[in-house]
Amino acid sequence: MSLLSIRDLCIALPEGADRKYAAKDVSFDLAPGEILCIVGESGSGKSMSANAVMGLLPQGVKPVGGAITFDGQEVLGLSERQMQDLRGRRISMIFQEPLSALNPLMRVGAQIAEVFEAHGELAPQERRNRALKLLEEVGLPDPESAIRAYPFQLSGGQRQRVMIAMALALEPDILIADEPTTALDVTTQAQILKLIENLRQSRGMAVIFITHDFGVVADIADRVIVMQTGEIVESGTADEVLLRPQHPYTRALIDAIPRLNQHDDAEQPARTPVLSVVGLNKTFVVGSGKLFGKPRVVKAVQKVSFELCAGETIGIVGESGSGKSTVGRCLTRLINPDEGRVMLDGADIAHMSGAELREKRRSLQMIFQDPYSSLNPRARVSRILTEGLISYGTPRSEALEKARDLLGLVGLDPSAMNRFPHEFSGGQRQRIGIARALMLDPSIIIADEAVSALDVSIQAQVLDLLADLKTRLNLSMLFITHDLRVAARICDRIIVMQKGAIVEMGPTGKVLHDPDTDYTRSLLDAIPGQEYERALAEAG
Amino acid sequence: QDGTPQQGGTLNVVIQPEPPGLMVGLIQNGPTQMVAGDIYESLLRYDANLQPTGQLAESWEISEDGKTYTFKLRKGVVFHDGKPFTSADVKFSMDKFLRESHSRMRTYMQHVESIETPDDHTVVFNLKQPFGPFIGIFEPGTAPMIPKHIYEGTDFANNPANNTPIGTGPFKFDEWVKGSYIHLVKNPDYYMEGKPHVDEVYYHVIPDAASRAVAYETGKVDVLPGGSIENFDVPRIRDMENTCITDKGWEYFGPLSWLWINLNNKPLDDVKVRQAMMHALDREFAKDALWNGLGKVATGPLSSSTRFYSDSTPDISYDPEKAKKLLSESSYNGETIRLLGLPYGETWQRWAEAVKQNLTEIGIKVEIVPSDVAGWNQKVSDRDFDLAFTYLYQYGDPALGVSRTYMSTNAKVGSPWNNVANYQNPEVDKMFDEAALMASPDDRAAAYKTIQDQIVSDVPNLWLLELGFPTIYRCNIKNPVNTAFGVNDGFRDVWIEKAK
Amino acid sequence: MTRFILGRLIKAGFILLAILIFNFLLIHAAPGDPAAVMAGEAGAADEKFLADLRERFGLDQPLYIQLWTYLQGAVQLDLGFSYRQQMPVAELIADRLPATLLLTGVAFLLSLSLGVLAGVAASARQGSWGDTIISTLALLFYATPLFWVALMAALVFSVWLGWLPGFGYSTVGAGYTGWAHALDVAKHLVLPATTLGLFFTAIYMRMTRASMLEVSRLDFVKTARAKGVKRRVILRRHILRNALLPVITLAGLQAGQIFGGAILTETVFAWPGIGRLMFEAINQRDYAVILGVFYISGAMVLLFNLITDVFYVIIDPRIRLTG
Amino acid sequence: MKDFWTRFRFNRGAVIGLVILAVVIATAIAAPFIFPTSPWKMVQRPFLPPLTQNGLPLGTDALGRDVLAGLAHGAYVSLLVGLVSTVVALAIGVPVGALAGYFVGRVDDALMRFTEFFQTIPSFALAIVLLAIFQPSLTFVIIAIAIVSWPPVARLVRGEVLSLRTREFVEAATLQGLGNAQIILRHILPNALPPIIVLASLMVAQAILLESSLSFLGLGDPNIMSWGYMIGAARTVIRTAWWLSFLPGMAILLTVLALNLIGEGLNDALNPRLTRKSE
Ligand SMILES: Nc1ncnc2c1ncn2[C@@H]1O[C@H](COP(=O)(O)OP(=O)(O)OP(=O)(O)O)[C@@H](O)[C@H]1O
Ligand SMILES: Nc1ncnc2c1ncn2[C@@H]1O[C@H](COP(=O)(O)OP(=O)(O)OP(=O)(O)O)[C@@H](O)[C@H]1O
Ligand SMILES: [Mg+2]
Ligand SMILES: [Mg+2]
Repeated sequence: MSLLSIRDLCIALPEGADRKYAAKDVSFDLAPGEILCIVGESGSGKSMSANAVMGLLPQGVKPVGGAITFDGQEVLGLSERQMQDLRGRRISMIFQEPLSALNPLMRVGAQIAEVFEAHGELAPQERRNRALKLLEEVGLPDPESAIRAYPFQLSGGQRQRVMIAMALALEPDILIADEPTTALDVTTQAQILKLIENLRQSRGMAVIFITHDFGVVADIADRVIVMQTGEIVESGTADEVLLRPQHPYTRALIDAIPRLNQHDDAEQPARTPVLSVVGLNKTFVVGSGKLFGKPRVVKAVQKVSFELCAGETIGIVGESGSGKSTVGRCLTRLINPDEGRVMLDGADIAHMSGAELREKRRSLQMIFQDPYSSLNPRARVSRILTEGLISYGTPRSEALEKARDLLGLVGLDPSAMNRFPHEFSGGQRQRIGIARALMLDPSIIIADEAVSALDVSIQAQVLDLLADLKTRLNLSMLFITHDLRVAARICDRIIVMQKGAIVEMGPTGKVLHDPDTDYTRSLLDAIPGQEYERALAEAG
Repeated sequence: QDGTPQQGGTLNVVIQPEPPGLMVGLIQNGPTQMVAGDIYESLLRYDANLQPTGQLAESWEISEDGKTYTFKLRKGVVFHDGKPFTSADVKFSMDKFLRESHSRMRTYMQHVESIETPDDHTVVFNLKQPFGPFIGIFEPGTAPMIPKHIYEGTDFANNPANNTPIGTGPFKFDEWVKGSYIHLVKNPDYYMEGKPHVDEVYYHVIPDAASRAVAYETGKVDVLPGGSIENFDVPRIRDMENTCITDKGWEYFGPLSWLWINLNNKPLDDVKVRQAMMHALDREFAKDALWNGLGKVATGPLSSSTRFYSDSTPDISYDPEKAKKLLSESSYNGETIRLLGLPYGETWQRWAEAVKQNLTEIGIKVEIVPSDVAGWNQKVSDRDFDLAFTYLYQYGDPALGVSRTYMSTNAKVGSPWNNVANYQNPEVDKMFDEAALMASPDDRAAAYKTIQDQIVSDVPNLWLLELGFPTIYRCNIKNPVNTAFGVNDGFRDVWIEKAK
Repeated sequence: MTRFILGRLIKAGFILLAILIFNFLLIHAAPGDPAAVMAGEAGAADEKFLADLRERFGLDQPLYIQLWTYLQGAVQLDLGFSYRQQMPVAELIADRLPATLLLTGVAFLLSLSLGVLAGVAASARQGSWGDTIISTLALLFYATPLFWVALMAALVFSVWLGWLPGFGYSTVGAGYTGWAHALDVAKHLVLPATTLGLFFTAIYMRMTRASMLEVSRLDFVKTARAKGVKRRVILRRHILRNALLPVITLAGLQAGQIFGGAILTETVFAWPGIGRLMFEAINQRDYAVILGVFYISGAMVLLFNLITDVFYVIIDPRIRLTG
Repeated sequence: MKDFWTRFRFNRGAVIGLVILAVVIATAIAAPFIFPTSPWKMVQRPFLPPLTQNGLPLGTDALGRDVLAGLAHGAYVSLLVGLVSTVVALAIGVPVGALAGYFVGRVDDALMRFTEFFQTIPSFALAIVLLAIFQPSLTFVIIAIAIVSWPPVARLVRGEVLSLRTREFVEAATLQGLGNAQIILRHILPNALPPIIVLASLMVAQAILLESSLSFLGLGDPNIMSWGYMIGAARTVIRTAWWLSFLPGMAILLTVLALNLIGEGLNDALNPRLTRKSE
C-alpha cells in the first residue's frame, strides 16, 4: 500500500503567470521507505506540487482538481487544524530558499525546538538538547554557539542545514525536501544524504527529493519523476530513467549534465590581473544573547590573498561556512573587511567610500546566494533589472530593451518583466538575479552559488552565456560554488577554502585531479554520482 | 429664618479655579476670597442693601465731619492659634500689612491720616478728609484682620505661615491637597455661641465646568458658587430635585460687563461710531441665550445694586435701525475692528461671536482675537485691541469700583483695570474727585447722577450686562447666602437640615 | 551596547540643556507674565503691586540673567520656585507625579495590551465579522474627540448608572487607608484611564493589524506552518514578533509622554496630575513650573527614546546602532 | 499606474472611502454657494432640535445658528487642517526619519536629537504655547499642529528604515549603483509604507481633533467655522443638545473613515502579494 498517493493533481496559477497551471494532472505514489526524486525544468511546478501536499500553497495559487491521499486520508479537504497535526510530525518539508524560510528574529535553536513544542514532545529543557544534537547531526560546526545565532548570521549552507534539522526533528513518515543541498559543499551534502538514508532505514521514512543534481539522484533515488512545464513527462525506477531515458526532454537533460573532466586544460595566456586581494581578514563578533555571556567570535575570512585576471574565472569551493560568501561581500564592500586591501584597477576599494566607490562598483557585480531575499518584494522585475542602468544615465527604453534581452538569455519569458519576485519559482528568481548582475556590463562578476537552483539544461545555457561573455567582453568571474562539476566546467583556476582560509589554489585540472591537500581530496571523494558518471561514460 | 439651626454635617463646595494661596492679605482673587472668607474676618459685614452690621467690631461711630471712625472691638476673640485678637492687630493689618501688599487698600488708605488704639478694644481711624465709601471697606476680602504676632517684622510674601492661614473666622484651615481639595474644620473656640453649625467644609477643585455639573449631579458637592458651571447647564441643574438657586450675594461686587473701546484708535474716537455700536448690540438676546435670563441689561456705568445708581440715564437700548443710521453718519468706512474675547469659558466665547454678528449686521467688519488669560491681560494692558470684553466689580460704591474706569488720571498703559479706554473728560474727572469726598450721601447721589448721564452720552465703553452669577445649592442647606458677599462671606451661618 | 547607552545619556544631558534654553525663550515669548496674571485674578492692581510682584519673581531682571539663574539651578536639579503656588517646583511636581504616573501608566499598559491584542485578533481573521467590528470600534475611538468620550463616559457610568465616580483621585474625606484606599483610587481611575487609553488602544490596534497582515504573508510563516505550529503560536511568536517594530516605536512615543500627563483627561476628570498642573501653569505663565514640567517630561522622552532604541536592537538583531 | 487603479477599484471599501471623501470635498467647495449667508448668522431661536423646522433640517446651535450651514462651511477648514498639517508633518517626518534610519551613526544622531528637541515638550502643551505666542490664525493652527505631529512620523519611519536597510535587496540595489536617495525612495520607503499609511490616516483624524481641542481651549481661530470648533462649542451643551456635538462628530468620523478606507485600499493596492486573486 502506498503511503502517499497523488492523482491527477491540478494547481491553478493566478492571472498573469507563466501559464494557467503550475502543475497539471500530476499523479504518483510513494511507498514507505521509498526515495522519490523529482527532477525537471526550473519552473516546472515541482515546488508547487510539493507545497500542495503540505497544504501550503501561496495565496492565489490553488489546487483545482485531483486528489492527494496520505495514509488513507484525503489531504486536500482537511481543515487547518487537522493539517497542523500532520505537518511536522507525519510529513515535513524543507523549503527551497532557507533565508526567507527562517524567522529572521528568532534564534535558530528556538526555531528547531519549536517543532517539538508544537507537537507537545519532550520537556522544554530537553528540546534544546535535542536541537543541539540535531545541529550536530547535520554537521554544523560549533553547534553550541550556532544554536544561539540568528539566521542572518549564518552562511547559506548553515541555514539550509538548520532547515534540514527542523524537518528531521520528529522523524516524519514523509520528508519533502525541495532542493535541500543547493548550498552545501559535497562533503556536507554526503553527510546529510547519509543521515536521510539512516532515517529511512531505521524508521521507514519516505522521501520526496526535489533536486537538479543528477549525481545525487543517481546516488539515492529509488524512483525518479521528470517534470516539464507542469506535467510529468517521464517516471520510473532510477536506473530506467537515468540510464535509459525515453522522453526527449529527459534525454536532453541528461546530456546537459556537466562532467568532472570537462574543462579544457589549455595553457592560459599570460593575463593582467584586474583584481588583487591582499591579506583580507574579517571576523564577526556577535553577542551571545546573554547579558554577560561570551560573545560568539567567527573568523570568517583569514588572510585571504589572490589575484583575478582579466577574462579569468576563479572558482571558490570549500566547506559550507568557510567564508566564501563573506569574501564576496568584502570585495563588493557590502561589508567592510577588518584588514586587507582590494585593489581594483590600481585603487584600493576596501578603503573607499561615496561617489568614488559607487563608480568603481559599477564594474563589480554580485549574484547573491539567496535570490529571493535579494529581490525587493515590492518592485517588479522590470524595475529591478533596469534601475541600475537608468541611474547611471541610460535611457529607460534602452534599459528595458536590454533587460528583455537578458531575460531571454537566461531562459525567462519577457512577460516576467511585469511580475513581482514572489510570483516566481526558485530557479526563476535566481535567473533574475543573474540577469540583474549582467545588466551593468560589469568587468568582474562575483557569482555566489549562481546556478545552484537551475536544472542542468538551463544551467548549461547560463554557463554558456557566461563563458561567451567571458571571451567576448573579457569578463572576469569569481565563481563560488559547491558543485565541483560546474566548477570544472567553467573555472580556470580553483581556490579551496576551509575555515576562512585558502587551503589550496591552482589551475582547475590540477586541483581537481591532483590535489595537494587532504581536504581537497576528501571533497573530491564526496562528489555524488561518480559511479553514475562512469556508467554514463560507458554508455556513450 | 428657616427654622432652628441643626448642628453638624459636612459642606462640599466647588471652587474654581484653584486659588494660588489662601492668605487673603496677599492675594485677592475670587477663589482665595471665598475660602479666606471662612478663615479671616474683618470688622464689619454688609447686608444685601450694603448696610453694615457688626462682626469683629461690636459697634462703630462716624464723626459728624466724616473724618473720624471709631470701632469698639468684640471681646474674647482669639485667633486660631489661641492668641487674642486686639486693636493692635487691627492697626498692624490696616496700617502696615495691607498698606504694603493690598493694592486696593493702598489707595483707600491714602485717605487715612492715622490709626489710634487707645485700648485693646478700641480703634480710631483719622481721615485726612471725609471719604464717603470708607465705611464700606471693612469686609474680609478688602480688610482682613491679620495676626500681628505672626507677621510683624517678617517678609510678608515669604512667611511660611502663608501656607497655614490663621485668622479669627469660624473655620480653621486643616489641609490642602493641591489639585484636589481644601479642607477646613469648625473652629471650636469661635466667639459666637453655637456657630458655626457645620463641622467641616471641603472645597473641591474640579477644573472642568462640565465635570463640576456632574459633581453636583452625583451628590459629590452640594454648593455651586456663582460661575462654577457653564450657563448653558444652569437650567438643567436648577430643575433638579431638592435644588435651590439664588442670584443674591453679589450686591457688593455688582459685576458689570462691558466692551472696552480703544479710544486711541480710529474710527472708534468718533462718538457716532460708538453710539452706533451701542445700539447694535442685542443685549436682551445675550442675556436670554447666554445667561439664562439671569442678570440685567446694563443701563450705564453703574450696576443697579451699587450705591447711587441712576435709572434715568440716556437710552442705549437695542435698535439696529438707529445704529445703521448713526453709522452712516459716522466716519466709519470699512475698517476691520479687532474684538478681544474674554478667555473665561464658553459663554464668553459665544458672546464674542454674538457681538461680532450684531456688529456685522449693521455693517461693521469684526475680527475676533482669541487669547488665553495672560494674553488677554497683556493685550488689554498694552491697549492692543479695538474692542475688548471685560467685567469688573464695583465694590458697592462708585468711588471704589467705578471711578477707576473713567478717570483720566487712571488712563495709564500697563494695567488692565484702570481707564483702559483712555477716556478723557476733565469734567467727569472733577466730579468723580468731588463726589468721593462729599460727606453727605444725598450730595453724592446728585453728583453721581450727573456723572452717569455724562458718561452714557459719551459712550466710552459698550455696557453689556449686570452679570447674574447664580449660586446653586441643595435646598436642605440653609443660609448659604445671606450677605452682600454671598458665599465669599464664609459659612458662619450655614446649617444643614438632616433628612427626616 | 553599554558604550552606546552611556554616550546617549551624556548627549541627553546636553540636549536637555539646549531644550531648556529653547523652552525658556519660548515661554517668555508668549505674551503676559505671571505678575500680570496674578494681579489680573485679583481683579485690580496698581503699578506698585505689579512692580512688587515682578521684583519678587525676579522678572525685573534682564532675560539673559533670568535664564542664567535658571540654568544654574537646573543643572543642579533645582527646578526653582513657583510663586504662584508658593512651593518649590520640585516638590510640586513630586506631589502630582504619582497621580499622573498612575493614570498614564495604567492607560499605557491598558492600551498597549488591549490594542495589540485586538490588532492580532483582527488580523487573524482578516475580512471577517470580528475584524470588521474591531476595526470599526477602533475607528470610532480615535475619530471621536477625547473630551466627548470622557464626558459621555462620566455621564453614563457616573450620573446614570452611578457605578463609578466621575472625577477626582479618591473620595474626599472618606479617610480610607490601606486596601480600601487602593480600591477607592482604583475606582476613580477606571474612567480616566479608559478614556485616555481608548485613543491609544485604537492606534495600537490599527498599527498591529496592518503590520501583522504584512508579515503574515512572508515565507517563514509558511515554514512555521509546515512545522505544525499552532495558529495561535504562529500569530504570537512569528508574526507578531516581526510586526512589532512600529508598535514599539509608538509605545516608546506614548511612554515618553507618560510624565507629560494628559492635559484634557486630567482636566475633565479633575485628576490632580502633571498635565493639569502644566496647563494651568501655562495659562498662569508660572514659568518655573512650566519649565520644570518640560524638563522632567523632556528627560523622560529622551529616556524612553533610548529605551526604544535598545528595544529595536533586542527585537530585531539585524539593527545596529552606533552613537 | 493603470494596473494600480484596477487593483484599487476592486477594493470596495476603498471606493466607498473615495466617494465619501469626494462628497466632503465637494461640500467644502460648494458651501459658499449652497449657503451664501454666513454660518455665523443667528437665524432662529437657539437649540432648535433637528427636523423640527423647515429650512433648518439639522436645527440650530446655542446662538441660533444654522447647524447644516456650519457643517458645510466647516468641511473646508477641517479638511484643510487635517490634510495640510498631515502632509506637512509627513513632509518633515518622513525625510528626517528616513535619513536618520538609513545613514545611522552621526546623521542619525544629529537628526534624532533634533527630533527629540521637538518631541520633549508634550505636544499639546507645545501647541498651546505656540498659539499663545502667535495669533491663532488658521495658518498658525495648521503650522502648530504640523510641528507637533512630525516627530512621531520621524521616529516611526526611522525604526522601519533601521530594520530595512540591512536587507539583502537593499545591498543588491547598492551594488546596482543606485544613489542613496534612490535606494531610500524606491526600495526602503515602499517597504515601510504600511505603518506610514496607518499613521498618516490616524494623523488626519488627530489633526482635526487637535484643532477642536484647541478651539475648545479658546486657541482656535474663532473667525472660521470648523467642525472642531462646532464640537468644542457644543461640548458644554452636550447634555441638553446632544446633536450639536454629535453631528460634527459624525462628519469627522465619516471623513476619517473615508481616509482610512482609502489608506487601506492604497496599502492593499500597493502590496503586490495581496493582488491578483485567482478568481
Ligand atoms: N552577519 C554575520 N554575523 C555573524 N556571523 C556571520 C555573519 N555572516 C556570516 N557569518 C559567519 O561567517 C562564517 C562564514 O560565512 P559565509 O557566509 O561566508 O560562508 P560560506 O562559505 O558562504 O558558506 P555557504 O557555502 O554555506 O554559503 C559562517 O560561520 C557564518 O556563520
Ligand atoms: N505566487 C505565484 N504567482 C504566480 N506564479 C507563480 C507563483 N508561484 C509560482 N509561480 C509559477 O509557477 C510555476 C511553478 O513554480 P514552482 O515553484 O513549482 O517551480 P519549480 O519547479 O519549483 O522550479 P525551480 O526549480 O526553479 O524551483 C513557475 O512558472 C512560477 O513562475
Ligand atoms: Mg522550486
Ligand atoms: Mg555562502
